[in-house]
Formats: sequence, C-alpha cells, structure tokens
Amino acid sequence: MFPGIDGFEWTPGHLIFLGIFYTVVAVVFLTLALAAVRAWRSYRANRAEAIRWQADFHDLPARDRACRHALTGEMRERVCELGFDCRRCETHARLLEERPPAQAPAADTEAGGVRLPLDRLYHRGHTWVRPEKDGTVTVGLDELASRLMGTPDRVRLPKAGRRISVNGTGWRMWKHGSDVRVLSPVDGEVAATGGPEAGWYLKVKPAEGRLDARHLLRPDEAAPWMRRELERVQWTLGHSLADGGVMVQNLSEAVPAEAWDAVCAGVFLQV
Amino acid sequence: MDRALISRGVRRCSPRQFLLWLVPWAALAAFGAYSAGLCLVRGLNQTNMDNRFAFGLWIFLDLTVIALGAGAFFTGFLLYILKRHELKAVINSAVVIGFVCYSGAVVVLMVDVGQPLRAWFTFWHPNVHSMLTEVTFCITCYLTVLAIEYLPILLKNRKIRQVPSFLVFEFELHKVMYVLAGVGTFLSFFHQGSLGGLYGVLRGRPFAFREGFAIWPSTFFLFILSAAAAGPAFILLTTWLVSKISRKRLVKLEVMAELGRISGVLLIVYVLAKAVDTLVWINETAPATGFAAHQFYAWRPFGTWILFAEIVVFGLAPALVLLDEKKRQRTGWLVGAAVLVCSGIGLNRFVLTIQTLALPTLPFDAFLSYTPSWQEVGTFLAVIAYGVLVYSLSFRYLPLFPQERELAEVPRVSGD
Amino acid sequence: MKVGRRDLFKFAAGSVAGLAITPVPWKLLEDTALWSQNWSWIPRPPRGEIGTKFTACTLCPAGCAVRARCVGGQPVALAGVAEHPATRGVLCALGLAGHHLPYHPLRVRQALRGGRPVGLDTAAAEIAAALVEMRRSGSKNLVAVLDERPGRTASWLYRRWLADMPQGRYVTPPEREGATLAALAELIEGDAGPLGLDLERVRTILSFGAPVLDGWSTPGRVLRRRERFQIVQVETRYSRTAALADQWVPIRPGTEAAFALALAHVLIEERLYDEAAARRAGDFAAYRKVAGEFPPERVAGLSGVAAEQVIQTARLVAGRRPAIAVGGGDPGGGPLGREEEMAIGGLNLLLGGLERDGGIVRRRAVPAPKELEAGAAPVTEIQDLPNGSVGLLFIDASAAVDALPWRLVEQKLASGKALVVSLAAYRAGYAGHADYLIPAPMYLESLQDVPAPADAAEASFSLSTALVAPPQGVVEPVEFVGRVTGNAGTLSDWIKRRAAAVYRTGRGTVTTYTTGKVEPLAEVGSAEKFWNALTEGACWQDERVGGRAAPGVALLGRHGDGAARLRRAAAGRLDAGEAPAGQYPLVLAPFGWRGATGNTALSPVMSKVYQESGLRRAGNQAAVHPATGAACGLTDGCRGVIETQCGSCGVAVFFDPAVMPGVIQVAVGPEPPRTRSVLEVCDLEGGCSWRAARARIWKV
Amino acid sequence: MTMDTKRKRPARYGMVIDVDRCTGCGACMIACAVENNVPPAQPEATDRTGITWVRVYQIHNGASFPENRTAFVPVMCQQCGHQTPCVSVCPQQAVDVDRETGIVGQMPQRCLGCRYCMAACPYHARYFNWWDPVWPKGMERTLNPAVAPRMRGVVEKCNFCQGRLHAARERAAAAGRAEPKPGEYVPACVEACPTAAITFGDLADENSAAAEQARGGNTFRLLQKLGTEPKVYYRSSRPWVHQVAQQDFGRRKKEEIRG
Repeated sequence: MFPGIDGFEWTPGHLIFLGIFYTVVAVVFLTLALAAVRAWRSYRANRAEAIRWQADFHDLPARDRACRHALTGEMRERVCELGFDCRRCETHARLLEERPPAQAPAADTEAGGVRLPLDRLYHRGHTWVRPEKDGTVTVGLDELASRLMGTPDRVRLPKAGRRISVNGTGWRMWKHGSDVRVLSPVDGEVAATGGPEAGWYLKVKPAEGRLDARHLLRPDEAAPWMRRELERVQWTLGHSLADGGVMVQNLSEAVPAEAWDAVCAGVFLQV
Repeated sequence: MDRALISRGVRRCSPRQFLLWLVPWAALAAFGAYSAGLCLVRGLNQTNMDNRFAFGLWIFLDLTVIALGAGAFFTGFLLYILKRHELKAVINSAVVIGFVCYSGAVVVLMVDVGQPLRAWFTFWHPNVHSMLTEVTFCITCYLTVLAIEYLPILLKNRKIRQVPSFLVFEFELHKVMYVLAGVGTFLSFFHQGSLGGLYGVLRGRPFAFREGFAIWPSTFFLFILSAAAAGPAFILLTTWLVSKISRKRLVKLEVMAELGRISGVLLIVYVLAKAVDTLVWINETAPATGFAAHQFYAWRPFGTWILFAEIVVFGLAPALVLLDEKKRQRTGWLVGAAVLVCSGIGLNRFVLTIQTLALPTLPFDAFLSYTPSWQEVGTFLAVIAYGVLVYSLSFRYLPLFPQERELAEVPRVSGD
Repeated sequence: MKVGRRDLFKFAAGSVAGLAITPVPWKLLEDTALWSQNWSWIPRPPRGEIGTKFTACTLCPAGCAVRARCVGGQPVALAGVAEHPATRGVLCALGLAGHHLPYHPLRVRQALRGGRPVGLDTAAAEIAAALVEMRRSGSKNLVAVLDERPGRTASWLYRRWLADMPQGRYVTPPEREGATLAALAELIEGDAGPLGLDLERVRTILSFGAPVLDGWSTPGRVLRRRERFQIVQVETRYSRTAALADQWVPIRPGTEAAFALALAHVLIEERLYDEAAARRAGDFAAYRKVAGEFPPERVAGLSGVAAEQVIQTARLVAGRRPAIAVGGGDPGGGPLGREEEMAIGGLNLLLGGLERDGGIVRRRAVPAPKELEAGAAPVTEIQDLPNGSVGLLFIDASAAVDALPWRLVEQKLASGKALVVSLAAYRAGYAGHADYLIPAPMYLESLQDVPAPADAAEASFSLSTALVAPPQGVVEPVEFVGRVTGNAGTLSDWIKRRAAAVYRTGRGTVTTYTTGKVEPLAEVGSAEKFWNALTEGACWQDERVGGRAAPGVALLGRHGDGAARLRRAAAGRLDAGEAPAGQYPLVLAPFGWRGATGNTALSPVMSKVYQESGLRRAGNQAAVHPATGAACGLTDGCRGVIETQCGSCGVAVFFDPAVMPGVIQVAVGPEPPRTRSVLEVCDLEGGCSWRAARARIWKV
Repeated sequence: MTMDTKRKRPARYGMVIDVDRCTGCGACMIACAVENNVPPAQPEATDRTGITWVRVYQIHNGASFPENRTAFVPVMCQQCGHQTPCVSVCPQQAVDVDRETGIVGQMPQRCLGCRYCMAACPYHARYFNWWDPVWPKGMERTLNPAVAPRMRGVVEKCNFCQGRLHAARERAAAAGRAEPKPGEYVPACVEACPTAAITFGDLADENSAAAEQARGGNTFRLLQKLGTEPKVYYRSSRPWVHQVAQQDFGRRKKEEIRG
C-alpha cells in the first residue's frame, strides 16, 4: 500500500521497491520531457531544416556519403561525417592548402553522357550554382537530375525573399506521383524564381553578400563524382542505363516505376 | 497515396498484394478479439483453465513472447550502452518486435485476470514481496519505454517526418535514446528475472521451487540469461523470415552472424548455469521439500527427455553451432540454431508453467492434463496475428532495416 | 479570436492533462473496484433481525431436531440440536441445506394435468368426478393412497378415510429400515408390538448391507456413539460403512440369506448362541437342520467368503455382546427380501438380542387420536397389492425419501384407465408419471408431526413447524385427498389432537431445546402448554418399556413354510432368476444414499458433494473393477449402456478397484436430466427386492 | 481491531481432523457452502472448476478388491503458519495472515483474479469464481448476511469462518470479555461434522483440546516437509493412511483418485 492508505507501514522492502519504481518512472518521463523541450526549442530556432539534413545524411548508406576527395582519388575510402559541408571540414581545408585546385579544364567536361558546364559549381544534391555578375547566384538542376525529372509534374519554388540554407530544402518537385526535395546548394535569400523551362530554378542573394563555395564541387571534381553517381543510379536500378556508353536521353521514362522512388532518393540524397 | 508512405529507396509489394497478405491475419485477429471478448464478457469459464490448472496457455504465451521480445532490450543495451554499432541494422526491427511482444502479452494478461477492471490495484496496493508485483511494475514501465522507443521509428515515416515538429522531436528523442535504452535494460533485467522468479519462489510447487540469492531464486537469473540469449536469436529468425517473405536482403550477413554469436555466447553460459542449477535442484532443493526429483518425471509424456531436450538439444547444440565461426557464416546453420534456441525457450517456459501445474503435490492427487479451449487458442492466435499485422505495417511504412536500401543497390549478377 | 484546428487540439490535450489533476479520474478508478463487486446480478443477502427457531427435519424418517438461524424470520442456516436426546446435534448433509429446498427450481407451484397447468379446483373436481364414476360403474378397481411416509398424522387420516371406502387401500412402500424389526416381530409369538433397537447400549452391529454409518436410523444415535460398538459389515459394495467398519465381509450379491445361515451354523456348532433363547424357540431343531445345510464350506462357494472368514466373523459377532443383526437394505438397492430378513431375525434371536438392553427392545407406538386409530385401514405394502388392481392412485410424495422403481407402482395399476394423482413439491420422482400433479408444501413450509422412526428404542414425538410461507397455490396433500374423497379435515388440527393424545399418556419426558431441560410430561401442566412447548422447540420421549418375560419365538416363522423359503433364498437369489448367466455375465447392483435417490429434489448446493468434488456418485454413474471394465471393453470415464432383462439405460462408467469383479455398482440418485434411472432396469423379484440383477454392459 | 491489542498472546487457530472418524458424508462441505454463501455449481462446472472451501478427498491404499481400503481426508485451507505460500505471491495484498489468530485471510474485494496464489498453494485449497454466483430464484433469501457473496473472477478459500469469529468476538465483547472462550468460536464444518471428527481450537493454548490432540501420537500434516507449518493436523490409527498421506508423491492414475 501507499503512504496515506489505511494500514500502510514503511518497510525496507517498500522503500527500496517504491524508490526504484519512482526513480524509473521519473527518469522515463524526464527523458521524454527533455526531448520534447529540446525539440520545441529547435523548432522555434528554425533548426528543422538543418536537423532534417543531419538526420537524412546520417541515414544515408556509407557509400553515398563518400568524401569528395575519395571520389577524386585524392584519398582512399573516406566517408564524410559533416553532411557534405566542407566549409566546416578541417581535412578539406588542409587538402585545399596542400594541393590548391588545378586550373579549370579548358572545355566543358562530360561524364557518362552527362555534360558538366565549366561556368558553374556543383552540389552533391545535383544542383549547380552559377555566380552572376550582379552578385547573385543562379541555382539549377544538373543534367542528370534534369533528365531524371524530365518535365516535372509540379514544382513548388520558394517565394522571393525567403531564406534558404545549404542542404536545406531548395524547392520541391513532383514527378510520377512522388515528391522530391531538392537540397539547396547555397545560403541566402531567394531573389527570383525560374523553373524547368527557364533552365534555372532560383536566383539567390548569397548570405553575407558573397558566395562561400567551399562545399561545392568544382567542375574538375564533378566528373568523377558524376560517374560515381551514374553508377549508383545503375546499382539502384539493377541494370545499366547506358546506351552504348552514353546515358539514355529520356531517363525519366527509362526508370521503371517501382524503382522511381529509390532512384530519386539516391540522386537527391533523401531518405 | 500508399507509395508516398513507403520510405524512399526501398521497394515494397503492391498495395493489393499487401492487402491480400493482411486479410487473413486481420481475420485471425478479429476471431481472436471475439474470443477474448467472450472471455471478458462471459468470464473465464470460457477457458479450459480450472482450479488446478489456474494458469494455462496464456501464461505460457506471455512468458514465451516476453522472452522472445527480450531482443529489444538486449540489442538496445548492446547498441546504446556497449556501443556495438553494427546492431544498428536491426535495432528498429528489434524495438518493433519488443513492442509487439510486450503489448501482446499485456493484453493477454488483461484477459487472463478475472477482474481486469481492478488491474490498477497492483499499483495501488502493491505487495512488494510478490514477484508478480515486480513483473507488473517492470512490464508496464518497460512497455512505456518501448512505446517511447517505437515513437521515433513511427515518426520516421516518410509522410510524418515531413512535418517539421515531428521531425525535430524524433531527432531529439533519438539523441536521448541511450537513457531509455539504459532504463529499458534495467527494467528488462528485473522483469525477465521476476518472470522466472514467479515460479521459482513457489515453495508449494517443489518442481518449480529453487533456492537462490537474496530474494531471488535461481530461476530469476536463469530467465535473464535465457531471455538475453533468445532475444537476439529471435531477431535473427524474424529478420531472416521477413527477408524470405519479402524477398529482400535486409541486413548484412555479418550482422546476422553477430546476432548469432551474441546468442551463442549467452546460451552457453545459460546452459552451464542451467545444468548446475538442475544438479543442485536434483540433489539439494527437491529432496529438502520431500520429493525425489525423478518422481517429477514419472508421468508420461513428461519424462526426463524434457530435461535432456531443454539442456542438450535446445541448449548445448545450438550454442555450439553459434559459437562456431565457420558455421556462423552459413545462413542455414544460423537460422537452424536460432530456431532451436527459440523453441528451447518455449519448451523451458512450457515446462515451468504447464508441467509445474500438471504435477500433483498432495500425495493423493492425480497428474492432470489440460487442453485449452478454442477461446484460449483464439486469443493466443490473435496475439500472433496482431504481431504480424503491426510488424507488417511497420515493415512496409517505417524504415526498420537501415541497410536495406544499401543492400538493394548492390549490383546483381543477373537481371533479377 | 480565430479558433483553428490546432487550438482545438491544444484545448483537448490541455483538458486531458488538466483532468488528470482533478479527483475525477481517480474517483472513477476507485469506483471500478466497487462496480466489480456490486454488479446488480450479484445477490446481496437480505439483512434483518437475527434469531433462532427450532423445528424438526422431515426429509427422512429420522426426524432430527433442527436449530434454524433466521434473519428477519427467514432461515439462513440449519444446525442440529445438541440437547435433543436422540439426534445429539447431528444433522446430515441433506438436512444442513434443507432450508434451500422451498426455492428449488423444480418446485411445483401450480396444479398440472398431463404436464399442463390446471386450476386446483378444476383438478379436484375432475378427480372427484372420476372417483364418482368409478363407484357408479361398480368397478372393482381399488382406490389407493401410496403414503411414502407412514406413521404421520396425515397417514392416520388416510387410513381412517380409506377404511370408509370399500375399495380403499392404504399402501406403503416396502419396509426398509424397519424390515428387520418387522420380520422379527413375525417370529415372536403373540402380539409383539413395535420393536426398537437399543443402539445406546449395543456393542456389536452385524449389518447386512445396512448403511449404518451413512444415513441410517437416527444418525446422532449411531455416529456419536461410534466408538462404543463394533460394526461387522456384510456387503458386496465397499460402502462408506464398510470402509469404516471393524470388519468388512464382501459377499456376492444376493447371498445374504446363505451367509446368515452359515453364521447361524457356526454359532450353533460352536455353541456360541444364547441357549436360553434357543430354548424359547419351538422350532430350534428344525432351524438347526436348515442351518446345518449351510456349513461355511458350502456358503464359501455361494457367497465368495472363505469358510475361515465365515467362522471368524461368527466368533467376532458372538464375542462381543449385546449384538444385533440388521438388514433393511440399501436406500438405492431396495429391501433385502423377507426371507433374508427372517434369517437375520433368526440371528438376532440366536445372539440373544431380544428383550435385552443393547439388543432389540419393545417400545410403545406413538399414540394417535382415538378417532383415527379406531377403524383405520390396514397397512398394505405395495408389493402385496394384486397387479392391475388400482384404478385411482394417490401418491403422497410430499415426504418421499427412497425411490421405488416406477415399474413396481405401474404394475399395480389397472390397465388402461387408471388415474394417478401425485401430490408432491417437485417435479421429481414419480411426478412425471402422474396424470395430475398437485403442488404440496415443502419441509419448513407447513406444520408436520414427527413420530419416532421405525427403529427407535422408545416412542417420541415432535413437530416440524412452518418457518417460511409456502408459495401460493400449494395444498396439504392429505387435505386435498380429503376434499376429493369427501372428507373434511385440517391437518394441523389433527396434529394438535395427536399431541393431546400424547399428552394424555402422561408418560415420558419433554426436552426443551433452548434450556436443555428435561422434565416429566406429567409436570408440563396442560395439553396446551405441551403443544406450545412443542411448537417452540421441544420433543417428547416415551419411557423405555420395562423388562417383560421373554416370549416364545419361532426361528422359522409361524407359517410353516419358513424352512423351505429360507432354503430357496439361501440357495442364491440370482441363480433363482430367469436371466441366463451366459448372456448377462455381470451383476448390476444399484446403491443410493438415504434421501438422495432421485425421488425428491436436493438442495442445489449438494453439487458440492456430487458435481464439484465427486465425493459421491451421482445417479447412473457406474463403478466397475478395472479388470471387469477392461474385459467388457470399457475405459475409465467412458459412457456405457447397461442391459438387463428388463431393459437398458445409459451410464457413465468409472473404474474403481474397490468394486467386486463381475459387479456393476450403479448409483441411484440425482441423475442427469432426461436419463432413464437405473432403477427402471432392475429386476423386481416379485417386488421384494431389486438389489441385484444379471446384466451386461458395453461402451458407447 | 482495537480489542485485539488487548490480547496477551496471539492465538493460533487450527484443527485436528480424525480421519478414522470421517465417513465422507459431505456435511462439512454443505455446512461450509451454506455458511459462506458459496454458490451452487453451474451446469458446466466440474470437480476442477467448482468451489468447495473444504473438499473431502477419498484416499485408497492402492490395493484391489477385497484388500482395498479407503479413508476420507477433508482438505481445506491448511492455514500455513510459516512462509505461507499464497501470502507472499499476491501482487496486491489480497491475502494476509492475521497476526492475532494465525488465520490466512482472503479479501475477495481486493482480489484481481490473477490466480497466482492458486498456483502457489500446494493443497489446492483455493478456488476461483469461474462464473458469477447464481442461486435459483428466491434462494438468495437464504444467504448468510454475515458473508458477502463473491463476484466472478476472484479467488476464495476457507478462512475458518471468519464471520463466525467476528460474531463470537462481538458476543464476547457484549459479555465484557476480550476474546471468545474456547468453543464459542467454531467454524461451520466443525459444528456440522456428524461424527465430531474435527477438533478446532487455539493451538497456541496448550490446554486446548486441539493442541492436545495435535501433540498426541498418530498425527500428521500434509506435505509437512515443505516447511509451511500448516495448522490443520490429521490423525489416524491406520498405518496405511499415514503411509499414503505422507508418501512423497501423488498417484499415477486418475482412476485412483476420487473426491
């Protein structure tokens, strides 16, 4: 019986048992409350996007998290732990210092039939960033992503003036009845929106006035990455997409329906 | 709509096929719910239990599923406390299995007691000396913990996690999971033990009675060990089964082998402890209560073969298989051994619950048998159906196996 | 303020959380505990003033005194009365639950004709009309009252009324417990008057199947003096009495006469008999000759008891005197038969038990009002009625005890047009065979007199008072019969007149239960005071009849054919039957428990002894030796069919190693509904006995 | 309960049952049912689902006709005095041992119906209400107002007629005594036994008839070696009864047991 109930008496058994029991109950509910409070704070602090990426990245297979330096062959078998945010990466900074980037290739490169124009930087989420003269940057889908999406059924772009952040949601697209969240490659404020027909999707005023591009792939790095990406797509599909060494043009129709989600997830780094 | 709920990167069968799979189980669950309803409305006279067989199929079921559900706490313990990260591949599945087993057991317990409306009496007037009080407290607490552990998995559903607040909550919850895993481990150790103690303390049932340490009889510790051994084996088994049914690779063989190894190590310890315990019981405990141990096995079909089966066939044999590095690399051996381990745990719980009650104590008593009624079997099946339903839905809509996506991407040799 | 969906959710969540702090959920929780024990369908015992009332049990002839614990006047528990001189505080299991009987589900609350409700007046008019029609048509058929409890004031009323009717017959079931004494009275020269057993001083009881320790005589007289006498139980079945007897002599069914003669043989050969008694017997030489034909060696073959054991039994009985031999038969198995009782009577005489303390003593009859005693119809046992002779049969089953096979009653009915009127409290026993079923009051519902039982050592008289009101529509059976036959009379008045007759004797003592005071009847003061004492809890007990000169006796009876009948009976009842032993290799032996042979209802809590513990065998449960069972292809717990020459019935079979091989013991008692009682397949042997029949059994 | 505190010495109520006197008539079972408002059996009830707080078992010497011998052994709650098996197991303290009387009490209104105590009891003296109690219409009038009928789903057992103890105490209090005199408090079965086979009394009182008989020869207790110190003693002068009642283990075949 409990204290206060008729006939109750304290015994060591009661003390130990009820003590343990209440401790456990308290720990369980305090833990739950702690998680709730922290979640509430994070939510209020608008950290949801960052958390989403952090969680998604954490759940990506190790192979999908390969370091850019491992892709280029500079290092062996390195897995990124920082959510592809090389700006925070000491190794990246060190490597950049040790081996300054080589001169850009003379002409647009190409990997497995995917063109990689030189005038832009690439994000691991298959977007590109092109700095414009007016200080803004243009953001678009790279060719693999474009071909994969074909003409999206629907696109929902952020309104001008909306802040977006690296690896947060850039915009959303729908195709074949399933949605795709495109990772934003830059921090900044949306200045203008384009669309699939325009060849670009967003114009962004970079945060702090200038583009910090350390986390973006340079065109020379993009080719091995893209080859790896094509390989991944093929793994997901379980068969080759190449048509005589060149990727099929009409990728969005070539992917079988049951693999569509998986392919999109692989390409756009989603869970 | 259905597709939007399925995690990206994994393939699931068509909704129609899934529905076809669910229908028989749902029918079984409905039948079971009807059986259980009869027992609740008309009373326990619907069962074939009686004053002598005060416990029957249901208690056997409870003890067994809770032992099999031990994978949840033990995997959690290994992953979060001992940092065996490779077990991350099965932790979600383990949590769902644990939740299913425990909630099923609690539901059946509610049907099993004569006055479910008074279930809360145990919390209000607890007798701290009763093993059942310990069990009740721990199981309810642990079921709460399991529900909290299940919550993040649920929140990880593709559609649900699109809601930012849920996403954030899931993330934060995940970060404190080690606390819950710790609490869960603590609770599980106690209630798995108390379930063993439940029978071990029965001074009036010399077949079950054991001496022990402090307030706990030896079965307390044996149950912890055996449950810890059976839990991983059951996860291994279910993973393999799900993999076979869904025709997908879900976890890497190393993970399976690791589960097998853990099970094997614990099992060999258990078998040794059980053997020592049995010897002590035969030579000390039983004679002290006025019974020679061989008398307990004088009734067919409950002969000494049960002891042999329990310790050697379902104990030592799978333990040796699982401890063999080479055999662990073969799914056949792994699964075979896991089946033996899980059956062994069932047999052990059966012996403790059913044989104990079947054996006479009074000198002019008879050996009794008992056949469960269809209502009991129905309720029993409902728990299994409920488990399959919850697990199937979880497997379809929640990311239970993080490695699945990765394994699905591995290039295949032929166009499969 | 705009209220969104979100706000509603918040409100709901807040409400739930807030509600948890209020006492409401906790109070509700607490209430679940109360609900679960106070559901409307859980009966609540009524409360009221607690008091004690006294009455006497009428469920069997023993008439034990009863102390009823009453709540608001309603008896809630019955117990014995330690102050009562004969019953000594003993009440049997059936008596302990007697206060349940008025509420039995089988209770008849309305007159029935052919199973359909009919007005009581209509029924009375129709039966009266049938009686008139019988007289008018000059039918020779008899008008009979089968009185299942002779000796009551009601019985005297029946006898008186029937005496006035030329075709009237007063019929009783065959004598059971009194059979030995009745047979003994036949052996005594002159009018022996009623005899009794001096159980208070007896040192050996030689029982031929009488359930001495399990519902026999007045239980208090036997059970509370158990250590003062030895019991030698001669019985096929390992009954409760056999189990606790000092010696159990298992004899083959139907060989009691042979065994008794063998005992007589040993007593005579070894000169263990009472020589004075032998001198009084005019036919001792003839008797000796008959007994000489049954030496232990021969009887060993007949009865299955080794000669050595026969001799040893005789020595045992003779060695501790006073000894009495009793027969009477089993409540389910029926009477032993007159020859057997004669043989047992002979043993009593040889053992010198007659007219001696601790033996068989004379007693006076309980007086009845002179108006009734004078010109009462004689008593006819039912088997002595000519077959097919009864045109109108009233069965007063209101005080029924042991069952008779219905066939025994049925064969006395005139073929075709006989009318049977059963006056009973329950749809049990013969009620199903009756054309009219007239609801009778039950024990505790009406005033009844309780005269001394057949084996009492002295006359006694007490009252069973009404403690609860009978249901509407019940009628005192004797009053109904009186109404139909044109005789007016109120039973309670006649009981009071009988009490007055008792008072007029001026003999004996009155014991008041509340005080335990025993005072001479003469000092009570007046008949009215005596009556008041009786109704408030007292009993009258006559004084013992003083020693008289021992009379002359005839060991073989006074009719001259005794020797021949005895020889025939002793040669074996079963072998005398017509059933071929080859076709019916087994012997069916029914047995029962006094008051529970299915002729009347039992309290539902008797399920404790039957259904809920198996302590006693319910009706149509058959016990066989495992070897016999196996030989017949039976299994323990299986269903079986027993067949005799008289028919077949279904039974539940149990193996019991205590059963004599070759014998099927079948319980007569509360049988499952719609089951043919095993009694109906028993061989009637001329109505005297149905205790053994050749039979076979098979598994179904 | 205030009166109890005045007692000098706690009682230890117990009984001695003379097996040689028990005729197996069943009067104790009926008196018990009447006293304690134990309902009649449901039509489907069996000897394994029925309720009879005291149950008379028939024991056999194991021999076959005509060497067979039988004795009757009434078994009720044995009121274990040491490590009472049912008390420690009850999760909600519905079972307790009264320190003043040594009687093991069962509170049906507290009982949850888990039946753990039934599994714990080696004497099978505990009974579960598999059905709601039902008396034939009208018969509820005959219920004993001192004892509340139990609802379906709870366990009940013999408590030496606690209602009678309370009544006896009340009477004693009315007479100005602290406790009932010996003989004033007697359970229903003891009172009902036609052969006076049961002697009831305070075993702690050395002069009581029960204590005297318990000390005397020829007594035994069931499952004595379990060490639960039951307060119900049995006595018999028949050696085979001792042998059977104290043999280490039960019989093999079902047909050998009845009652």
